[in-house]
Amino acid sequence: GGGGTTGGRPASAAGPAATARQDAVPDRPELLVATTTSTQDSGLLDILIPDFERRTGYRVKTTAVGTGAALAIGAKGDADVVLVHAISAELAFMAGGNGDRRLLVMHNDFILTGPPSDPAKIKGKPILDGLNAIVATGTPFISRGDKSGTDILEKSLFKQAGITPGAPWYIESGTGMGQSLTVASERKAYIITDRATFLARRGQLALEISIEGGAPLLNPYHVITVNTAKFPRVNGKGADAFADYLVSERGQALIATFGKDTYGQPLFFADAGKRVEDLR
Amino acid sequence: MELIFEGLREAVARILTLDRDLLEAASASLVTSGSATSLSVVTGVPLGAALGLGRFRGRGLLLALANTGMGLPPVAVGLFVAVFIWRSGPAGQLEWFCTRQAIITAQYLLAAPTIVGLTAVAVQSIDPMMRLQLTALGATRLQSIALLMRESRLLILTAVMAGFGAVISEIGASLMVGCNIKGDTRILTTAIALETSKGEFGAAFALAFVLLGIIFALNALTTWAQQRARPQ
Amino acid sequence: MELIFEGLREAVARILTLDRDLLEAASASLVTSGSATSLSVVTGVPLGAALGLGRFRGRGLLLALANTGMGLPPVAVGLFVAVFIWRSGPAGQLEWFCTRQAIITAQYLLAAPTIVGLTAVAVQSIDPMMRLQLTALGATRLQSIALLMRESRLLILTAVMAGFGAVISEIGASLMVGCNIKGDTRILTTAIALETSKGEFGAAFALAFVLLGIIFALNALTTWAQQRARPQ
Amino acid sequence: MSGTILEAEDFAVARGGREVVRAHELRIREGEALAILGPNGAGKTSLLLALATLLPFAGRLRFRGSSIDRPLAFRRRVAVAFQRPLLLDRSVRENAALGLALRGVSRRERDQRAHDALVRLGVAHLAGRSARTLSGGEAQRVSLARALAVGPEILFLDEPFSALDAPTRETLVADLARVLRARGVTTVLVTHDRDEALSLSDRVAIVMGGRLRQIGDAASVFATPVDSEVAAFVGVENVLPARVVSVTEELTTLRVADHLVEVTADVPAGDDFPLLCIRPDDVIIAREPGPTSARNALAGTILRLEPIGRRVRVLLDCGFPLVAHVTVRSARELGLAEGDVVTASFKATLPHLLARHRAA
Amino acid sequence: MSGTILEAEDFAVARGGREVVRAHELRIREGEALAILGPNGAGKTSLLLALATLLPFAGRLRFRGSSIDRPLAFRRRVAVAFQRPLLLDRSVRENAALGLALRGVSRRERDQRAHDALVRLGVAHLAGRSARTLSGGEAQRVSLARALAVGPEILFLDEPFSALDAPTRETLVADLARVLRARGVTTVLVTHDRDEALSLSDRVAIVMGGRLRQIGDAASVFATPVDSEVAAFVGVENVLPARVVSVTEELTTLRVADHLVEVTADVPAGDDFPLLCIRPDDVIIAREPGPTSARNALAGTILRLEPIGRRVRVLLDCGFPLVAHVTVRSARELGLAEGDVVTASFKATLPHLLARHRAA
Ligand SMILES: Nc1ncnc2c1ncn2[C@@H]1O[C@H](COP(=O)(O)OP(=O)(O)OP(=O)(O)O)[C@@H](O)[C@H]1O
Ligand SMILES: Nc1ncnc2c1ncn2[C@@H]1O[C@H](COP(=O)(O)OP(=O)(O)OP(=O)(O)O)[C@@H](O)[C@H]1O
Ligand SMILES: [Mg+2]
Ligand SMILES: [Mg+2]
Repeated sequence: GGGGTTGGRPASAAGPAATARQDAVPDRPELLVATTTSTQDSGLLDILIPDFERRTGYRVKTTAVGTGAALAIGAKGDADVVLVHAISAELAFMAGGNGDRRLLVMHNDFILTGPPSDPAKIKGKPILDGLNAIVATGTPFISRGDKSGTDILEKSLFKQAGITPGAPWYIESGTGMGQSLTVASERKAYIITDRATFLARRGQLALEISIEGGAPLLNPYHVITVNTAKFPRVNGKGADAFADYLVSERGQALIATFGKDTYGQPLFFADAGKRVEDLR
Repeated sequence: MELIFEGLREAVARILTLDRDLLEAASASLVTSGSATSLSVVTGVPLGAALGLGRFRGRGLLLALANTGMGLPPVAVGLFVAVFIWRSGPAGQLEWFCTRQAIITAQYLLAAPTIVGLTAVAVQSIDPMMRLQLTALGATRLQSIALLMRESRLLILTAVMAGFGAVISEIGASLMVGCNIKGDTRILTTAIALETSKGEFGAAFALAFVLLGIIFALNALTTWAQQRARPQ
Repeated sequence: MELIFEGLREAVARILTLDRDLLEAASASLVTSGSATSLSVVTGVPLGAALGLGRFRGRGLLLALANTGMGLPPVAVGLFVAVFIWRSGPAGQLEWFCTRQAIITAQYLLAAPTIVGLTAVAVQSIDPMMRLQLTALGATRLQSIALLMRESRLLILTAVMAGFGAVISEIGASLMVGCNIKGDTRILTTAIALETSKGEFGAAFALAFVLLGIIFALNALTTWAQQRARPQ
Repeated sequence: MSGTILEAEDFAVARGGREVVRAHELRIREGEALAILGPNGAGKTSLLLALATLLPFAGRLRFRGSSIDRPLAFRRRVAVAFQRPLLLDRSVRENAALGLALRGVSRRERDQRAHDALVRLGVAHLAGRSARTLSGGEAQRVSLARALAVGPEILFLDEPFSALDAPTRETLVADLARVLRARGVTTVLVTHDRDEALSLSDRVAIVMGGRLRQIGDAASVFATPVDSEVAAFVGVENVLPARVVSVTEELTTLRVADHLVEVTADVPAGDDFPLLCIRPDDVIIAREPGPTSARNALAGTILRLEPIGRRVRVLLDCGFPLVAHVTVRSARELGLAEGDVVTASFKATLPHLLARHRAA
Repeated sequence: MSGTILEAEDFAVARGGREVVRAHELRIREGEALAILGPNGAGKTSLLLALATLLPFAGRLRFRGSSIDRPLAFRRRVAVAFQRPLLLDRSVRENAALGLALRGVSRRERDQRAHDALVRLGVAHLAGRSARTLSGGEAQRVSLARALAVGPEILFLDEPFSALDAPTRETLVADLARVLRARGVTTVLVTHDRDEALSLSDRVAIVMGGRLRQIGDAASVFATPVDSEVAAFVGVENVLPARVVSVTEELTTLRVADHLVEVTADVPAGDDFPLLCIRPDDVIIAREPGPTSARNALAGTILRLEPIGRRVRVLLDCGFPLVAHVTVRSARELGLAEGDVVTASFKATLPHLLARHRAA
């Protein structure tokens, strides 16, 4: 597990800076956040960022790209803080000395969805068995193929199942989650997706949840502040403030309630202070 | 900065090694944009000429619509086409979603207005008395249009290149209806976007350079033809 | 299909209620694309005219480059500009990443070649003897160019509209360098893309209709001006 | 010359929202050559183009007796050479063959006919050249060849020879006149050259200020213009106010200033104060009054001598201003100089009389 | 007439990669009017434009004694009216004022001067019109007005009056000649009209087949062309092979076919078989041989009578073909008819002699 580096410094979650309106404008108010499209597409950032800005006086610029691109931007010091979900890539990022603090913020979970007819008959099976059944029946499977968090997880699951994905059943769509879901729906294929995007798009899709739950399908989001020692121009204070806000009571409360009124269930689970190993 | 040089290096390397992904994407780009542009030329040039030369009611409106078409947002066109060809859509039974046909359709919608609009202006740039002279020579409406089209071929060629350039470099629509499927509907621009979102900026630049190379080669050809045709 | 009608309905509703997000995105679109187009006109029209009329070495190459520029892939331009204005880039200290300036820069790079290329062809479409007559009247090179530009204003206007249409409807570049920040760099196209990826197709269509409405209004105006200027 | 081939009635043409020319009635006879003359901007081109169904018009237009329902079919039986040679950016050969190509004539035949026409116009050696590189006169010839090549029933020509060099023009006019007449082609031509009108045409139509003012056989229009404006335009420089003194069977005697003048022309009905029109060409200048067949001999002082090309314009004061044209040779032989007193004479048969108050 | 204002030496102009005109030496004198005549495609326009520094040329060109280093400055002291009126898509007023606007003349002054020029050309009433809607002649006048308005030192005119109606042309030519002379403006004009060349110009240059063939004062070029081609071009229709019989101080006697002819012209050095050139205008036709001052009187049969405008071309057989031009009036008075035998006479002073083998 990657818990070892999680929560390097104690979060000042309850500290006054994060909870009360800050009147003093920070000396470097511009803060660059690189994150994944899922946080933006879900609408979560539209809730969190304005609140953060109001409370701290920072002005946040979010660039929502693939996890791969977000980490690549961070690894050049072009972002102050990243919010991503791909543990192995995150660990490589940290190992490269690019990150400073890495905090678990929240999680949602991945699900395996497929046509309602369930052609591979995998409903309710454990995930690895399900994947094997898909391969065995030759049912189409859509992969994003874009090094996103979802893509990275999917690839590692195939690896664990001992499968080398390939044509003709394995189709790389090369697009974002939403678009890939549409492709799967249109192509009557299986696909691994994060629950939030699936819930958001469910109305337009001929897809149902085939497999859910279980540790391998958890989708934890970490916030990583970029290493100011390596990249002196990085806004370290701002990055800390953003990370601290996300794990603060206020931030966590917003995360925990986001989506409830729209979908009847929250899209994310607030996990500040927890360790990845502890998630269920 | 070094990303750009790395991209150039990688572009050269991938071209020299005849990189399969690159070739696939490049050929897909040429096939789709080439088809879309050809269709647009076949339908758009005559229509544009008719719009430019005609005197019928509603001509101004149609011209404004064509000009507006030059600014059609690719994402919107993509969405529009997608809605049609999704299974739930009116053309669902075609099963065109995520196919090259879908890309060609969307790109056609993007290229045609450009070609119509520019062709209309091109034929209008010919001396109006010349039109009268052609009528006097016994030309039918169609013959006149054909002759004037040939007469403004330099401008029309530019119109066609503009249309082709617009679609071979667009991404919004192709991504939305073509789905960027590797080895099939993955064209150069969607491949660039993918590499970019992967954070593989060097690879993205490599693809971009190949795309620009293709467009430049075609343009050098047509510019040469244009300038040769120019009277001294 | 009904998505489209829903989009139309929503577009009307949001316009009538002066929806704040819509207004912000529309004004951001107009500001950025308007600025980029204006800059392109100021620099590109004279350059295009010079390219079209000049006789210097390398002119053919420059023309081919300008024409190629009409096919610049927005994603590639976006990436290119991003590499420059990222902190690690040569223009990092400008801190332009995720700002409107960045969008304007990228859109400028997209619009300018279109305007240069079409202007070059536009001025070339004037009778070469007319150029000689202007020289004979004592026109300097610059005066000649200015007069011929005015003479081919119909075509140049179309060139400008084509450039504007291309940038106000592009997304790849603006998204990459502008970051789609709500209330600031969220322009109509990036908003459409966002709504689309959210699955809010109705909202996406609504935005698309507003965008098309803006482009159409501008085009109707210029088409009207064009056709008014056309001799009978 | 048989019937009417083209017939316009209550014919009016508007351009740019303004009526630019009107003709109450205009009948073009089969096989004739009709020259249209008039000042710049009079509406000649507009009239010509409208007759060729190339401009919208009000009124009736009939071709061989029936109205033109299918303009395309009509246009394919006629040909028009415009005032400016409007050539396509192609080879001269292709331009010359264009009318035939549009009519679906086979390539072989049209190449042959285009070639023949180019030969006739003396530009066959340019056949392979791009039309964009022609000189002004060369382009005009190609435009004419293009019109001739289609073998039209009516040929509409708008100042067809304006850019041609003088020798070509002279031979071409004669040559064309012969060919067109032989083939029975009806020709309507706009020209500014009175000589051309005289040599090429059977009849002349005068258009002035947007009206068809006069039409008739060439000699008579030049000799007897219907009003003073037309008179001035066709070169009758002497339009003199006169008073009728006596009218006999044979001769009319008029007083012009202090002189009595005898003419054979009819007096316009009931007008005792007509205008006496004398062409400068018809005035003979002599040193001595001497014996001449001319009835009217007036003494006059030379006020001005103006060379106009190979002729000299002599302005005399005979109590009234009188203009005479003499050849340079005569002027030289007579040793004319300003201030000289000479005798100006003209035959009684040559002048004609205009009603002074004729509606314009 | 003082010195040379513009001087070209070893001057050659190429277009489309081909030399189209060449002049060994051409001096244009200050204040003169030089007419350039020549067949279509001869290179007149090319020569004119190159002299105005508008086409690239090989050779030397000097303006007021020094070579033209800054063409722009030169062009601002001259003006050119092209063969086709090239007007901008603007109002007539703006077009007429364009040259002045380009020279930075204040709006008030240029409006005034443009107006004056338009008035002179008789198109002031069109000032507000769009130039695109003008008739052919109107456009040509505006183009001329635009050239006049700048007050040039040299005025280059390329067939400036080709589209003008006859009366305007006559008055305008006289008017322009007066104004240009009064202001000392040097004029170089291309024209196809011999009369125009004679009335407007001091000297005439003949360009044929891409060469400047002859230059000299108008009367002498028309009277004594340097070779048979020029002779034919300037209308010397009779170029007859002759043999020198005897040469005295006063007279040269030649044999032409079976006739002896006496002329005062000099025999080209050492050429016993010169060409005898007689202008058709110089041949007088009479019914009877009768007494005349003309030395040479030949009997001939009328082969053909061709009306050319107001003159008649008489083709005679006098043992050799001889062409005479007579006025329509003379032809009528003499009652000429084909087949008649008449006497053709010409003075010994009028013909001139050409070397037969002069290099073309
Ligand atoms: N742009 C060009 N390219 C090639 N050849 C040309 C070009 N312009 C003119 N010529 C050729 O050069 C020769 C001279 O042309 P120019 O216009 O000087 O003749 P011109 O004497 O003015 O004749 P015209 O009386 O018909 O106006 C002609 O043979 C013509 O065809
Ligand atoms: N397109 C047009 N729009 C408006 N007015 C026009 C147009 N074309 C010609 N006119 C005007 O109509 C009148 C007649 O023009 P037209 O060309 O018939 O004259 P024209 O007799 O042929 O003269 P020219 O001898 O100069 O060729 C002129 O006053 C002219 O200015
Ligand atoms: Mg006319
Ligand atoms: Mg010429």
